Amino acid sequence: MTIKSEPFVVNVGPQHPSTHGVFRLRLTLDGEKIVDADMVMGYLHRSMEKLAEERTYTQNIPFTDRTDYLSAMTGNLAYVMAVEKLMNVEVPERALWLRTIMAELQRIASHAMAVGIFANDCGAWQTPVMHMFRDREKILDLFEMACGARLTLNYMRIGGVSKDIPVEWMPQAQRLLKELPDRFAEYEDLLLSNEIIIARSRGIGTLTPEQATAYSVSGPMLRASGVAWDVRKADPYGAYDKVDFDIAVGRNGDVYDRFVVRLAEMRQSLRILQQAFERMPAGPVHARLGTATVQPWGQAVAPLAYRPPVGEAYARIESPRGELGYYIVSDGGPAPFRFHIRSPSFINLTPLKLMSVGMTVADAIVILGSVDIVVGEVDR
Amino acid sequence: MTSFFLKGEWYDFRDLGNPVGGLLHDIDKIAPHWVVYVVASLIGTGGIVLWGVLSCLAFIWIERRVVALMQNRKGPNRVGPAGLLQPVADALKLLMKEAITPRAADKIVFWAGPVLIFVPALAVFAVIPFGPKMTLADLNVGVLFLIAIAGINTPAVFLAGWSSNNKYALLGAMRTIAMLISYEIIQVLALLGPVLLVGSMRLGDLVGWQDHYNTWIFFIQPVGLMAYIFAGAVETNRSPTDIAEAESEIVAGYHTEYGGIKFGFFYQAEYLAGFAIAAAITTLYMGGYTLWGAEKYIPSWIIFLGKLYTVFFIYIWARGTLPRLRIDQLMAFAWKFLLPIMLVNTLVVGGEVLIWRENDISDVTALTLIGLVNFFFGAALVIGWARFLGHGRGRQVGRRALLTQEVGAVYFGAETSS
Amino acid sequence: MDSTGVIIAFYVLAAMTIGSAVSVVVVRNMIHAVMGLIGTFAGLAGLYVTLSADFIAITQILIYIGAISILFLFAIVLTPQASRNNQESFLRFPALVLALLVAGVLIFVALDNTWNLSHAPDFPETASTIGELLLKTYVLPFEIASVLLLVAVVGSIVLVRPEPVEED
Amino acid sequence: MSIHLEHYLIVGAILFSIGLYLALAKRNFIGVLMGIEMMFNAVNLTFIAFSRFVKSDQPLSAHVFVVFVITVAAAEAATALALAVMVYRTRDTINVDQIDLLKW
Repeated sequence: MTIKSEPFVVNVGPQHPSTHGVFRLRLTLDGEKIVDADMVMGYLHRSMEKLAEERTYTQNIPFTDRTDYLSAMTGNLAYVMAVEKLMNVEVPERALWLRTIMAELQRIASHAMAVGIFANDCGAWQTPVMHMFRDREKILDLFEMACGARLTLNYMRIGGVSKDIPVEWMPQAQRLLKELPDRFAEYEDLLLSNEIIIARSRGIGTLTPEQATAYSVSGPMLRASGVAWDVRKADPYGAYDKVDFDIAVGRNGDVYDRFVVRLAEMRQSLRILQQAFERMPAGPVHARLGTATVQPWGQAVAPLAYRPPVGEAYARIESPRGELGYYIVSDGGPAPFRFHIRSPSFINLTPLKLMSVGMTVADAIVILGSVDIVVGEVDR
Repeated sequence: MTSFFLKGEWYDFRDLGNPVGGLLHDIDKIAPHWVVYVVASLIGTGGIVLWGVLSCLAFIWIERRVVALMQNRKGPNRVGPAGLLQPVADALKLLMKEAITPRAADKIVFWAGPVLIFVPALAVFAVIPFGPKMTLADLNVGVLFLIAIAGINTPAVFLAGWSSNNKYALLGAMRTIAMLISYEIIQVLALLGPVLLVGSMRLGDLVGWQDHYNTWIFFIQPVGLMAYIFAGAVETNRSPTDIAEAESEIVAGYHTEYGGIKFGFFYQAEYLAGFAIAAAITTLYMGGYTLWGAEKYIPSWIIFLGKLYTVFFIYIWARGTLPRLRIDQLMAFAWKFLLPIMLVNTLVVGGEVLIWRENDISDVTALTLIGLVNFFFGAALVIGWARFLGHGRGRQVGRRALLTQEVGAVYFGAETSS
Repeated sequence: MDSTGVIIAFYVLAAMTIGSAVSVVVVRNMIHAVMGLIGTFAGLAGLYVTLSADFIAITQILIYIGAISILFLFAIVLTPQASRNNQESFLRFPALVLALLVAGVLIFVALDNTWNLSHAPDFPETASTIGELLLKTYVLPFEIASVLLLVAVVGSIVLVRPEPVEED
Repeated sequence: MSIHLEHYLIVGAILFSIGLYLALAKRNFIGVLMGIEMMFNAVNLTFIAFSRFVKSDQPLSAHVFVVFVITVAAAEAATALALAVMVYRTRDTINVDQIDLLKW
């Protein structure tokens, strides 16, 4: 005998404090238990992939800032790598190292945000997220010094980076690098063995390796499920083949493991940064391509229209959210013929129903927080 | 108290009951007797309302500033010196906003909600002794009154949540009721300890007992105090149990649809309920307005308010620190953990009081022994019962991620020792 | 019982009690009916206070307003829409006649009888005496009542519990 | 003017008959239960009034009795409302005049 009652459907979003953007989750509830979860996406769809077919290759770089706006560096990087692959460009050594440094700084900033917001979803009223913001702000300061922007960076260029870092950059970055390990130790002390966070997140939203690979999940979510997969190791780009770092892997694939993996990856990023700061060579930061000119003050003025040869290219990197890939088809014209983004947020979100059915409403919010979506990237 | 040099004259402001008493005495000479009653109740009620509103305004500012300090922020600092006028600005904003009633809401109940929730929040203070003569109504069932009045919250919250015709509000109301009903039992059992010790439910007697034996029930009933603090957090919807209005889950719980001054009522009622819990803890567990003789020199109401605000600060601190529990975990904590412990605690206190009364033991020895026994037995009980339920030490340690260089390897379900 | 305050309080509280009780009869919405019921309970608690039965008054608030009205609200919400109206059945007129008759008889008895009145003052305090009576004179009914409560708790849980899912 | 026993008895009588009407006339099972609770309360009021006004060697016995009545009323309400929910699940209605399986 079951309770005869109409299904209780709760809309989490599109306007909701915990959806991190305009994302809608329709939960069908039986009491507090979720019997069905339905994801409704597209509220932030800006048709970027189609717009990009109307812009030149250089003009498309700012678009990539605005897909994953919490990690603009990696968006830039994946796109310019795809175009470079298409054009067969040799990127100077220093530019590769700079890209690696920026990507790792971005990873720390993004993971700090993810961990803080996750604790916020667990109900820690703003405190962890504010403490994480402290570190993120310092990283954004570094970005501002390097390229003048804090959020939509537009730093990478086809063939290198937009300009070399100023001389004051390195000392400040070194200082930050000295501070961060203590901060991370503090976060680990406060959050890792916090009874309530453990109670809220262990055994919640478990994904087995089979399920995770079947859903094509990537990034910290896949690693939390126990699969040691990282594009930086599996298909090295930038200077990742020259640095030494470990892949952080979880054991149970639950929400807690995702959180633990993110904290561990922040430490690994510090390791990479340390090595990169020591070993970064001097030299140009932009390849000489066609009509591109490098101004005396070091800024590369790219030509307005590259015309890559006919062909297609797919470049992938490990963004903070997972495997971010750009697939570009060129017909020889100044704009891409087809422009597609494999966005990790979107693909990591797909097993949400699998994870949240049978859990409670509070768990669904925590699970959604642990996926660490950026709606700009989900909807593009 | 009155044995000191002022002897309770009307200008003795160590107890605000003195000037009021003097005033009433003068009125009694010139006016019929019932006028005295009316004036006395007006002064008492007006004083409590005034104090409540001012304290709320002050604590809105203090809470925002303190939590901001905990979060590396500055907090409100624009309106007035150091942002002191920010609560006033907030209150004005709430007053001037349109009081929207959703079209699908049940109009009458929707309007009744804020009123129903505000009345008990204020009524609790009627029995609280702010000073020796500063009790509006020193009922002989004061402790029961505290619990009963808090119980009125339950239907009020339900009606507010149901009448909004909003799913978040209904979820929040259901959660609140489940929580309130479960923790009412814990509250009753926690307050039973002091009542058993003192042998009276009059709050004035409880304070007098603690003054007489120069001890706080705090030291004699540590387990009861802990349970009561937690149950108080549940009742006032404060972290870590702000499940009813978990803003990251169900937006604002049962008052999601309320705006403007109606929301202001909920907001203020929440603060007042917090003060009420703090006042109850102060009176029952922390000696009320007495401070080991210092009340002769310091006004007793200042001592009382100092203790009250200190206790309330614990809740603010918790809000800036702790994440939120899940509703089923909270329920399990009440029924599986706190309830058995509190039952055993009540039994132990009853036995101790019986032995103390029946035998010829000096008070100091008896109270010291009772305190020690309760402390160690309570600690053993809490730890033992937690172990029994599988939450002992070592079960909940943090894990770190495994580190590997091997791409593609699967470590699912790997050993947790690292 | 002669002071003006008690007289005013009695009439206000009696009006509140009876008025809320009438509203339970007439309103169409069950939730409003429960609000009326809460009003009745609150008015009765006030009447108990005028009768110097403070313990009973507080118990009334605690049990009736804090618990039983919640049970009613829950029962209403758990039985959706279908039967949420508060209509009378075809027995309306016989019931009305009977109720009026009963009221008439009771009021007649109350007024006609000469009660053996005492002129004792208000009870100074009731809780401790009630406690002593409960645990000395009426200890057996007290124990039976606790068993009854236990049975009620178990019974309600058994009744409303969802059937365990059968294993295949 | 003063308040006497009769005043309370009249209030109790009116309340009792309103409860009786509710219990007899309401179609809704929950409404019937409300009537029963109201009758309990009317009886309680009468008890308390007698204990206050009528001569007796232990007037507070009435209070004890009222405590028992409240206990029983709480138990009764819990069980009966559980029954109401149960009846709703099986029969899809809680109208007392439709629950007539035993009627021949």
